[in-house]
This record gives sequence, C-alpha cells and structure tokens, in this order.
Amino acid sequence: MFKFLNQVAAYTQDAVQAAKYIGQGLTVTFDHMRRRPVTIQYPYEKLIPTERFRGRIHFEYDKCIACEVCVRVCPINLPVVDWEYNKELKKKELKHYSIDFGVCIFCGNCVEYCPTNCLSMTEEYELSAYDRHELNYDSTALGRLPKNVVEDPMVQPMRGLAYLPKGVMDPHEVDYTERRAGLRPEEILAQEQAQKPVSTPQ
Amino acid sequence: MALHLQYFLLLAAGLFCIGIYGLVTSRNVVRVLMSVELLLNAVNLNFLAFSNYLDPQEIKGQIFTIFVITVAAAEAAVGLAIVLAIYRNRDTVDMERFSLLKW
Amino acid sequence: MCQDGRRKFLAKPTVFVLNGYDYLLVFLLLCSVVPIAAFTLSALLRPRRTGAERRTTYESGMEPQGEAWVQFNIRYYMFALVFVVFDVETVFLYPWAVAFSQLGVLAFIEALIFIAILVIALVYAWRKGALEWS
Amino acid sequence: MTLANGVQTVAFAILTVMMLGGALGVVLLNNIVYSAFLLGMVFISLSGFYILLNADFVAAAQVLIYVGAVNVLILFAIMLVNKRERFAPVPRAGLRNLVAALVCFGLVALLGVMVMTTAWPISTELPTPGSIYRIGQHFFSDFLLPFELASILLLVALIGAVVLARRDLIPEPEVPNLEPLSLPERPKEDLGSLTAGRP
Amino acid sequence: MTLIETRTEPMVINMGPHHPSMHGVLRLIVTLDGENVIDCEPVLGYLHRSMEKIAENRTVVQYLPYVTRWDYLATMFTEAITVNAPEKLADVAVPRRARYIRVIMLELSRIASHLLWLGPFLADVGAQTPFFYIFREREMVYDLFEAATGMRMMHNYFRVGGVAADLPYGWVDKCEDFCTYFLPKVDEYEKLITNNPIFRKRVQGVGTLSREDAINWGMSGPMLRASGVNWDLRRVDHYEVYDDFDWAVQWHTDGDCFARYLVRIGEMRESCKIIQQALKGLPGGPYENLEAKRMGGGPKSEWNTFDYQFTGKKSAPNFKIPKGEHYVRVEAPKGELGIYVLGDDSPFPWRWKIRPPGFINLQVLPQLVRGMKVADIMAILGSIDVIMGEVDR
Amino acid sequence: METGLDLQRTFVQALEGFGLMPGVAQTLWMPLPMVIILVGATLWALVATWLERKVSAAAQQRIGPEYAGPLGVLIPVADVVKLLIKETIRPAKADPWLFSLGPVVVVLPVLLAYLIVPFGQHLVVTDLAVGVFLWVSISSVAPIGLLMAGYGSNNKYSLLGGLRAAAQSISYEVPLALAVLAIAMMSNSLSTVDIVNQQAGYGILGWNVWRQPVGFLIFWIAALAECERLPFDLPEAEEELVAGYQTEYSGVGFMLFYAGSYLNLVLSCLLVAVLYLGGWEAPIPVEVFVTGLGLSVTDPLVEVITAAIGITMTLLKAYLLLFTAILLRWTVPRVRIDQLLDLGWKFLLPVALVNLLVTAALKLSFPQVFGG
Amino acid sequence: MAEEQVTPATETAALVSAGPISQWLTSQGFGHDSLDRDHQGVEVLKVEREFLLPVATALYAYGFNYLRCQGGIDLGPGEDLVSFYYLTKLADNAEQPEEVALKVQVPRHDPRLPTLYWLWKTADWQERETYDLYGIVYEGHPDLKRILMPEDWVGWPMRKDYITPDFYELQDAY
Repeated sequence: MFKFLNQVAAYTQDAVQAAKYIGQGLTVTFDHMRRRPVTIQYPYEKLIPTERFRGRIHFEYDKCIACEVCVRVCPINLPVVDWEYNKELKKKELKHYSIDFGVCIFCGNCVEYCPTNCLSMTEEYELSAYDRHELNYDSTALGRLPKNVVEDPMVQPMRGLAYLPKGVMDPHEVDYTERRAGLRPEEILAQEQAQKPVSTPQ
Repeated sequence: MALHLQYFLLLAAGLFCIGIYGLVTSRNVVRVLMSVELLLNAVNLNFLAFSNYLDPQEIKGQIFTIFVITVAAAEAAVGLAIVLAIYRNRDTVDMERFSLLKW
Repeated sequence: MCQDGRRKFLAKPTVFVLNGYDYLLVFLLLCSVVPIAAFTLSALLRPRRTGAERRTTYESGMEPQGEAWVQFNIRYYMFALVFVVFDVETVFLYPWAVAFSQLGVLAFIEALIFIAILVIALVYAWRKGALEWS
Repeated sequence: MTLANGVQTVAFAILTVMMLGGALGVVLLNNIVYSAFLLGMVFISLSGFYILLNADFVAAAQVLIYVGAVNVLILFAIMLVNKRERFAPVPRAGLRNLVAALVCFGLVALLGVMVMTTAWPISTELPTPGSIYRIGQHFFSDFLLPFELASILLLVALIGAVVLARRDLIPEPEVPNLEPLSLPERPKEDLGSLTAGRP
Repeated sequence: MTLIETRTEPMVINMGPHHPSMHGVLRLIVTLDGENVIDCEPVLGYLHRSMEKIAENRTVVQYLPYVTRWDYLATMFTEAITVNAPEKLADVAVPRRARYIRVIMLELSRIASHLLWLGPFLADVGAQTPFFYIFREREMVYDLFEAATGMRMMHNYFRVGGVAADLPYGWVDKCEDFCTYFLPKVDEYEKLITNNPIFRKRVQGVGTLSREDAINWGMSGPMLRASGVNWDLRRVDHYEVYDDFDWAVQWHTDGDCFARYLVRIGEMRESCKIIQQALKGLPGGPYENLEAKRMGGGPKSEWNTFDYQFTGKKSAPNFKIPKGEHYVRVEAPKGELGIYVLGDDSPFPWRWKIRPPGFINLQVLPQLVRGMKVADIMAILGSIDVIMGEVDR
Repeated sequence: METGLDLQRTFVQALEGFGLMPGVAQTLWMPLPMVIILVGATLWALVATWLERKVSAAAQQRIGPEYAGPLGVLIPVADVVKLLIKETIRPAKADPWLFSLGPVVVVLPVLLAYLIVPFGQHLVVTDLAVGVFLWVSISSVAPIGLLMAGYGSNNKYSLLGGLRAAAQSISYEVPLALAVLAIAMMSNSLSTVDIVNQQAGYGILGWNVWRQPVGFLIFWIAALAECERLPFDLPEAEEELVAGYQTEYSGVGFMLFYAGSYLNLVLSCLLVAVLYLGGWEAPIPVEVFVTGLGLSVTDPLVEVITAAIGITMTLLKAYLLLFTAILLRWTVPRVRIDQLLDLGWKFLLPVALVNLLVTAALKLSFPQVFGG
Repeated sequence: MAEEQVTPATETAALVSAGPISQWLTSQGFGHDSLDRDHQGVEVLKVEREFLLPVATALYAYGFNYLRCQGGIDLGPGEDLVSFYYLTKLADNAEQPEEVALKVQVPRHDPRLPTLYWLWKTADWQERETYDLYGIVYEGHPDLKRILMPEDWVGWPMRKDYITPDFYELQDAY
C-alpha cells in the first residue's frame, strides 16, 4: 500500500513537473507576442542588396574583347559570345553577347575572371517574366542600368544585418541611411594619427 | 393526428421482424449481430412505449431499457470478439461455414 | 376514456411532457440546412473539370499501392471494447450523480462498489495489455 | 393542433421513415459497411422515438452507447474482418430468403393484429418530467441488485471480450516475411546478365 | 508478457516523395501493421544530378558553383571540401587569415545548418513555432553571408588557396553582434523545447543506436557523437585552424533522438564560441583595421605579407589537379563530408567521389524505425538530418 | 428564479398583444434564437480562425493576415469564399456516399450542441433537462462521421487518420463524461442553466473551477483532445498522415471539417466557461452593482444591461480559453498515438474516477459547499 | 592517363616500401600488394578480389572498425574497374588514427567481387551506389539494386566509356 502511495506521489510529481515545463514553454511563446515581428513585408519593404550581391549581370559592350574567359569559367558555358575576326584591325570584333538568366545561377565566375571588367553584378534580383525566353538578355538588355530599391518611392528600404550599426539587430529600428558598423580604413588611420600626431607612415 | 401507443408497438413489431429476417438470412456474421441489435432495439422501443403509456409515473420501462442497453452493449462486445476469434481461425465471416458444432 | 367508438383501440394519445425538445428537432433541421446550403452554394459556384489524373487517390505523388481497405489492426478494436464498458458505466452513473443529494450515504457506498468493480475491469484490461500499443 | 403536436407528428413520420429504411438497409444491403452506418441511423431515429416517449435520458443514453460505442465497435470489427469475401453460393438461397420474408411478414401481421386488438390498460396519469431523478432513485432502491449486477456483467463482458479478441502470441518459428519490398512500377534488372560491361 | 496477437494484413504505404515531412524528395515505402512499422525501405534518386559525373567534366572553378547544391543548407562545407581536395593535392599554401575566415564561415554555416535542422525536427514532432524562431536567426547568418560572399545560400566563396574576397568592413563587428545575440536565443530554444514533457516523451529512447552499431553503420557527425563516440574531425584531422581555439566536442552516450538533439544544440553553442574566438584572433584584425594598417605601413608593410592575405594566389581558370589521389574530409554539420579525388594532371579530375554524410547516415533509417510507431519515423528521420541534395547528389 | 431577460416571453407577449394566437406567436419565435445562435456560432468560429492566425503569428514574431480588412479580419471570409468556389474533387476510388456524408455527420453534432449553450437565464435556445449529457452523447456521434470520411476516401492516410480520430475520440469521451458527472453531481442537475445558477451569487469565488480544479483540467485536456487540437491532433498529423481523414477533401467538404473543428473548439471553450467558470456570471456579481446603485433587478433597462454583460462575460471567458488553446497549440509538440491513449486511459480515466468519488464524498461531508 | 598511374604501380609494387599495416598483413600471411601511398600518406593496398574478404576481415580484426568511404574508379575505356575502400580505426579522442586504403581491381568484363556488407554495414548503400554507377557486382550483398539512378536505367553512367543518352539534355529549357 505504501509502495502504491509512493507511486502515486511520484506520478503526481511527474504531472506537476510536466505542467511546469509546459508552462515554461508557454511563457516563451507568450513573451514573443510582445516582440516586434521580424517579417519584412516584401513588396512594401525591401532589403537593400549588399554591395557584393550577385544579381542580374550588367555587361558593357564597349569594354568586351570577346576573349571568352567568361564562357570558359562558366559552369555551363552559358554566355553566348558572338564575334567575328576583323582582319583589318587584327582584332576580334564583338557582334553580340547574351546571357540567359533563366539558366544562369549567378555564381559570379564570369565577373570574377573577366579581364576587362566589362561584366559586373548588379543588385537587381527581381527577374520574373511571363515567358522564360524573356529572360534571355541580349547585349542591350544586359547593358541597362539596374533598378535601385532605394529610389522606389513605393518601397521602404531596409538593410540586412551586416550593414546595420553596431549593436542593432533589427532593420526596422533604424533608418537605412544610418552609418553601418565599423570605421572606414581612412578614418581609423585618421584616428590613429590624431592620437599619435608625431608618428608618420614609413 | 396524435401519437398513440399502438403506433409505437407496430413500429417495434416492424423493426423486430426486419431484425428477424436479417438474423435468418444474413450470411455475414457481423450482419447477424447487427440484426440482433435491431431486435433488442425493437424490444427497447416496446419497453419505453409501455413505460410511457402504462406506467408514466414509475417509468420502470426506462430502467429496463437501460439494462437492456447494457446487455446489448455487452452482447455486442462479446459477440464481436467471438466473431473475431472465429474469423482468425476460419478466415471467413460466412455463417454457412461456421458449422463446427453441427456434427 | 374511449370517446370515439370507431377508433376505440387508439385509447389515449401521448402526452408529451418534455419541454424544449421541439426546439431540438427544429434546430436539427436548421443545422442540417447548413451543410446542404454549403454544398448547394459550392455546386453553383465551383468549377467543374474532369480528368483521370485529378481523381486519383493521393499517396505522396506515387501510384497508390494496393487497396486502402485492408484489414486493420486489432488494437483499435480493443480500445473500443474497453470504451463500450466505460461508456455504459457513465450512463449508470449519471442518474446517481444527479439524484445524489437525495440518495445519501448508502448510495455513495453502492456506487463505490459499482465503480470498484469497473476499476477491476480497467485494471484487468490494463494488465492484460488491452490498453497497450506494443 | 398545437405546435408541439405538429412537431411531434412530423418527427414521428420522419423517424419512422428513417428507422424502417435504415433497418431494411441494414439487413438487405450488400455492402456490410453501409449496413453498419445505416445501423447508426436506426439507432439515432430510435432515440428520437424515445424522446417522443418522454424518455429523454434514455434517448441520450441510446445515442451515447449505441451510436457512440456499439456502432463504433461494429465498424472497427468490420474493418478488422474487412476482406472482400465472396460467399459460396448456397442452393436455393432465393427460396430461403423468400420463405424467411414471408414468415417475417406473417409475424408482422400477427403482431399488428395483436397490438390492435389488445385493450391496453393505459394509465391516465401524466408522465412527470425529470425522469433522470426517478431513474436514479430506482437504481438505488428497488433496482439496486440489477444495478450492481450490471457492473459485474460489464466486467465479465470485458474480460470475456478481451480474452476472446486477443490471443496470446505463441512464439511461432514463423519467419517474418523476409522477401524484400519491391517497387512494383518498375521492372527489376536481372543481375546475372550484367557482367559484360556495356556502355 | 503476452501480447495481443496482431497478425493482420500489413499496409504498404508510400511516404514521399510528395509528403509534407520528407525533407525533400525522399520516398519511404513503409509497411505498417496498424500504427507499427514493420519495415521501411528508403527510395532515393529523385534529386540525383550525377554530381560526380559533372565533376569529371569541370575545372575546379567551374565546378565550385555546383557544390553548394549538394547540401544546400550547409553550403560553406561543400565549398570547403571542394577547394580542399585539389588544394591539398597540389600543396597550395593558404594564408592564415584566409584560414580564419574559412573557419568563421564554416562555423556560421554549421549554425545555419543546425538551425534548419532544429526547426524541421521540431516540426516533425509537431511543434511548428520553433521553425519560425530559427528562421529569424538563420536569416541573420544569411545576411552576414550575403554581405561577405554576395549570395545568401549559393556563395561560391571559397577558392583554391583562400577565399574569394576579404570580409567587408563592419562585418566582424556585426558577426560579433550576432554571436552575442544568438547565445541567449539558444537558451530560449532550450527553455521552450528541451524540458517539454511531450517532446521528451517523443524523442527519448526513440531511434536508439548503440555505439557499435553507429560505428559499423559508418555514422558520422552528430549521429556518431550522440551514440557515445568522441570523434570530431576538427579534432581528429586538425584541419584549418581549429586547434587555435578553445572548444569542446559535444557527445552523448544515449544514442537516441534526444541525444542527437542535445549534441546539435551543444554544437551550436560551441560554434558560436569558435566564431567569437576566431573573430578576435583574425590575423590582421577586421578588414578596416588591416587596410588602415596597410595604408599606414606603406607598400612594404608587414601587413602585406602572405599570412594576412585573404587568398594566397588567385587560381587560374584552368587550375590543374596534379597526378595523385587522396581522400579529404571535413566535419560538416551532418557528419563527415569527404572527397576522394584522383587527379591526372589535367584541369579535370579523373575521379571525384563524394562521400556525403547524409547518404551514409540515412541508410540506418530502416534499422531504426523497425518496430516503432508511424510517428516515430518522422522523429527519427528528422534526427538523422538528411538533405536530399547531398544524399542524391 | 424568474429574473433576467426573457426575450421569448416578451416576444410572445408582444405578439399576443397584436392579437395573434399563442401557438402562432410561439411558432414565430422558435426559429429566431436558433438562427441567431447558428449565425453567432459561425461568426465565433470565424473569429477563432482569425485569432488562430493572429495569435500564432504574434507568437512566432510574424504579422499574420494584415491586408484583408483592418488587421486582416476579413481573412476568414476570404477563406470561406475560396473554399466555396473551389473545385470539389472526389477520388475515383472513393465511396461516393460515405465520402460526401462524412463531413456532414462530423459537423452536425457540433452545431446541434450549440442548442444547450446558455448566455443568460433565458438566453438559451432551449434549456433541456439532460443538458450537458445531451452534448456528451451527441458529440459521440462524431467518430462515426470520422470513420465515414476515413473509410470512404479509400486512401491509406485517410483510413489511418479516421481510425486514429475515432480511437482518440472514444478514449477521451469517458474522462470528459466523468468530469461532467462531477459537475452534475454538485449542481444536482444536468441543465446548463442550473449549473450556472448553482455557481452564481459569490462572483468569482463561487465558480466551479475552485471546487473542481482537477475536473477542470481533465475536462480541458479531454476537450482539447476531442477537438483534435495540437498536442492531440494526431488524426490530421500532417507530418505523418498528410492531413489524416481530410486528405482527400477539397472545397466544401474540407470547409465543413475545418469549420467543424473550430466550431467544436469554440463550443468546448463555451462549455468550459459554463461548467467551470460561472458561465454568464461576472467575476463580481452584477447584482451587487445594481443594488448598490439602488436599482431593481427587474428593471427592464437593468435586465438588458445584465443580459449584455452576461453574453459578454460568457464570450470573454470562452475566448480567453480559446486563446490558451491556441497558444498551447503553437507551443507544444504532438504526442504519439500510444502516449495519447495512455494519457487518456491510464491517467485521465483513473483520475476522473477518483475525482468523481472525492466529489461525492465531499458532497456528503460538506453539502453546503458542494451544492446540497 | 590513369592507366599509367595505377597499372605500373602494381609492377613497381616491390619498390614501394611496405607500410606497417602491409607488413602486419604480410606477417599474418595475407597476400596483397602495396601501392604508392596516397597524397596524405595513407597506405594503399592492392588486393586480389579472391582475397578481399580475408584481408578485409583481417583488417577488421586489426581494428579498422570504420569504413569511411567506398567507391569505384574506372581506369579508362577498356581498362579494369577498381573498387576502393578507405578504412579507419575509430576511437574516442583519436589523434591521427590509423588509416588504410584497399583497392581491388576487377576486369571490366567480369566485375564481380565479394561484398563487405557483413563486415561493415555501411557498405550497404555505398556498394549499391558503386554498383549503380559502375556496374561492379558485389556478390552476397543483401539488396543490390540501383539506388540513385532509376531502376530501369540502362548502362553504368560513371564508366568512362558510357555514352550519355541525349534524351534528357536540357529537357524543357527551350
């Protein structure tokens, strides 16, 4: 009988413990109700892509020397470089250049290896189209300047975590123009020089 | 039109006979059990009708009905368990093949 | 008692003393209007398309293997079995509970015995593994 | 005709149709699952009759036990023995059924005549509402023994049913189905013919 | 004890590929007896892209963007192993700064991966809310990735001989911010989850894998460590600069789903500690400081030497994989991610065998779920942490 | 006790004043409260779905529905419209009768049970003598519908889900009934109005929750299980069974299940409020204020105000419970089927039996406190 | 190319100094050849397929409890197929545990060798994968069938002489 009572007591204790821990969990979820939602309401609020963001590729026709490095480093040899050898100039003459963004994976290899920097990655990422063939950008389309999130009056721009000021975790809290964390090298240098006015760079 | 005792009795009789028919003709054991439930329910209806018309104060018919319901529930539990046991042995629910006790 | 000689066998019509149950019936009818209305409305509004593919059974994107109507595990049945017994028990206990204040100590003891016997049933089912899954 | 009266008549008609139709479905339909669900309908309509007979508690108990428990039990049992079984034909099955139907019909007629001709000693007292108190009082006075016996009956039924429905697992040397599960929709490859390294 | 006899028809049921909790396109053919699992056969290949065959036809530079598609939740690790294999084969020296950056990135990636294990695992046992919490933190990791690499998931950041670019300015500060922010969040998860009695009941003693079985089945990563093996490749192989930091290998002896949960939670904390130490010890300090020192130090500054570069030597597009073979591995969040590479002095590897941890870990699933309940399949599968991208490759 | 607003009497008397026959006036009255309660129930269920979205969003640091109406309140309406105009697909292999009838059988008992929910002394469709017992019994019809849906779909997930749902439903019915039994014992009646009246008079102190704390918890857990709310939502456990018995349903069939589950949840919350939290009684009795202000309780204006407070109180309590249920849903994981049944049979059932017996014993010892 | 790399190695096996594991195996009388160590200094042993099972068992007994990686290599069109195994001694708090690699060459026309599933369970899917991609048949494997490729796939995709069918190339891209 005593053993049974002990069992009952242990059982009750378990039940109370269980209730306690469930209550603990409830406090966590309940506590979240007073926190600001972290969602970014996409079409109305947008994150500003970072500087290194690999969006749609921009192409400068005039700089291209048709060397085809971009083709060779591309995982699927995607860029179409249409050139003709100009015998008079003894140079390759670019006729047409196109990238199909329906296939491109924005790895940035072409940009990285382009010897003349005629390719660059823009911050444009909204590439939706009604027909996938519309995504096949020719040299003209590739040469268009990208749209900027900040310039759109309909959009509340925000910055991702890495560009927020030190200590700020929520992009909603600060204006997007506020300074990001860290000093610029010149500033550090200036600071150092301000501290040690005597020392001069070797 | 008002309701009379006889209506209920007639209905109960009808239900009872449908139950009897099912009991006699069904080949599926489970259906036989369902027919038995129909029979018991017909009886219950009678009980309640009599209770209401003949004994409205003491309503012993209702008490009887509750006991019948109890018995019916027990019957269903045991009956279906028997069906399962037989099904496991004979792999069928056909009444015609449950002739183990015939001779 | 038998005013009408022609229908003397229909002695006395029922006296319906329970109040509120006419509401039950009407409410039941009204409630059943809800799904019917929903189905009708939807039948008028919804598109109708045909095609064999859309009428296949869902099985995670694969062709369903075998029948879904298979014999099922006995464990569900065991629970139903125990349930029947305890359901009947509650039916017996309801009159006891409602009339308890007029019944007194004796009724308490009698109900205690009643419950105790059913607790034996519970313990039996428990011990015999009718309430187990593995 | 008062309102309550009208409601009762309508209810009686509906319930009669439901009950007799359901009961006929139970015994006549081929699909046992339909039968089981129709049985539930019969139970519910009966509970409607019980309400008409001033037995509200019994009506609720009817729904609770018959529909909620017994019918579910029957459905579970059907799903347990749910095998499409084609019964071997029995000679003169049609005749048997016809005879049974005739006998049953005769029985109905007999009972009907009996019901109509008997002079029932109908009480003039009014039924009192609150049957549940009355039932409770009966349970603990003149029906005490059956009340206690009911619990024993339930206990016995449970034990019996559990014993019957379960069977102790005898450790048979039966090997669990070892053949590997296969993918039926694709032809299997023949391993024997793969030796030649074909491109 | 006697049991209720259960000889009923087994039900063969497909779970997946289009199933809410199949972690991608896994298909399980489950044989059920009621709620009990009799057998389970995983069927793979719905996401098979023949990554090994592709590797044989790509230079390393070309192949790098592909590899993040193996394990698309722990992307840095796939890149790390892909550059490690030719790098070690060619004995390319990696600057110390680059190694530190790699470690930071790898550990961030580990946190991201474990986070996206935690959410679905909890969702698999029925709690939906942690899924949203983990995304909150994971987005921050991805913000950091985006700032450093240019992409949130498919970074293409590691290079033979280093990384593609130095950390942007302000990044180190924000990463520290993230670490200080993240550790209390882990406590919060634990408060919400760890002691929840329902969660405990669902995972404790479920999917238990003994130490011997874990080794024999070739488990790795948290699966192995949860089964009581103190084996972490970061410690065993001493790769990159993990020896510079003070951290502990997380391991438990229970071998059940709960132990795996504890191991992963612990690893998130440890990763956070490693990141904090690496950020402090980053050779040359944050980019802006290094740059300032360089500007202050002039062209011959010590800050221009090899160890302070982010990449030793930019690899040529047709970097040749020298003749030779070896098997390299890293400790990915899911386990040992290995590459067996056989080079023949051409830009293309002759053989590029990937040893994905998920693939090896998944094969024990039928073993673990046999005899359990249907619901346990999900808990166990969730605790194994498979990503079909790397299982099918 | 003939206090409180009695709309029926007023209505009938008013009509009789116009010279109508009493029966006709009664007939005219009859559908009014029913339609009101049906519309109200639907509305509350819609509000519950909206709350579910908003509360879950808040608990997950999301925003939730925002643009459909202010704070997204129109999102349930959009749901209903969407589900109504959605194509209804019945699988070719499904059983047409059972498949179509399943949702109806599930939703009907729930709707029917609103019959007995009181919002005031006379603000109830009908005050039946068997009250809560009627609810207990008709809610036991739901498993039939679940089995119909599960079996009729001819889908393995559905069958598993249907069987699970039925097993779960029956397992938690007994503790539920026993918890109700203890309440019935204390108020010597099964009528919901009597149960509330029995708690009246002492404000918050008179509520049953103090006398029946264990019963309250049992009832709450069992009610959550009956409603298939998250710790117990195994029948539609999406991680395992995709959507359980609802898997094959789309459009209106799905809508009925969905509405049924929320109607059931609201109903359970209302019943908890009625059985344990004093129903329409305010935490401080309204009579105190009324008499304090020197007004008569039978003053028509006071009656109207009291009735309004009563309705508000009932709904407030119910929605407080609903909020708890929602928060709980988004906090805890799901139990496993064997754990679920263990909890029902091996924990709740014995505890409920003991609770009942203890209540009976206490009632014998302290008849004043425990309802005479 | 690769044939230059591995086939000559068998001839020059004697020139390669046998590592400790090789010496131990030799001392126990298990026939094998030592190949060049791999780039990380792991001993590579070449085993005839008849002796794979005994050698593997011996290594298992020696303490190599962990089969890290199993895979296939095609030495080139017309050349042999290779099945390789990387084994490790797995232990708690290991510091540079012992490792060894086994290589088994099987002729292309008869790519059969015994399975190691019964020693290391982890060989289960890895061998299936090698079978799937290279067509090396592991005899005694409990469930040897395709794993990554569709069941009805024809050919062994990772073999060097495999000709990619053109039916799936950029299927719907245009």
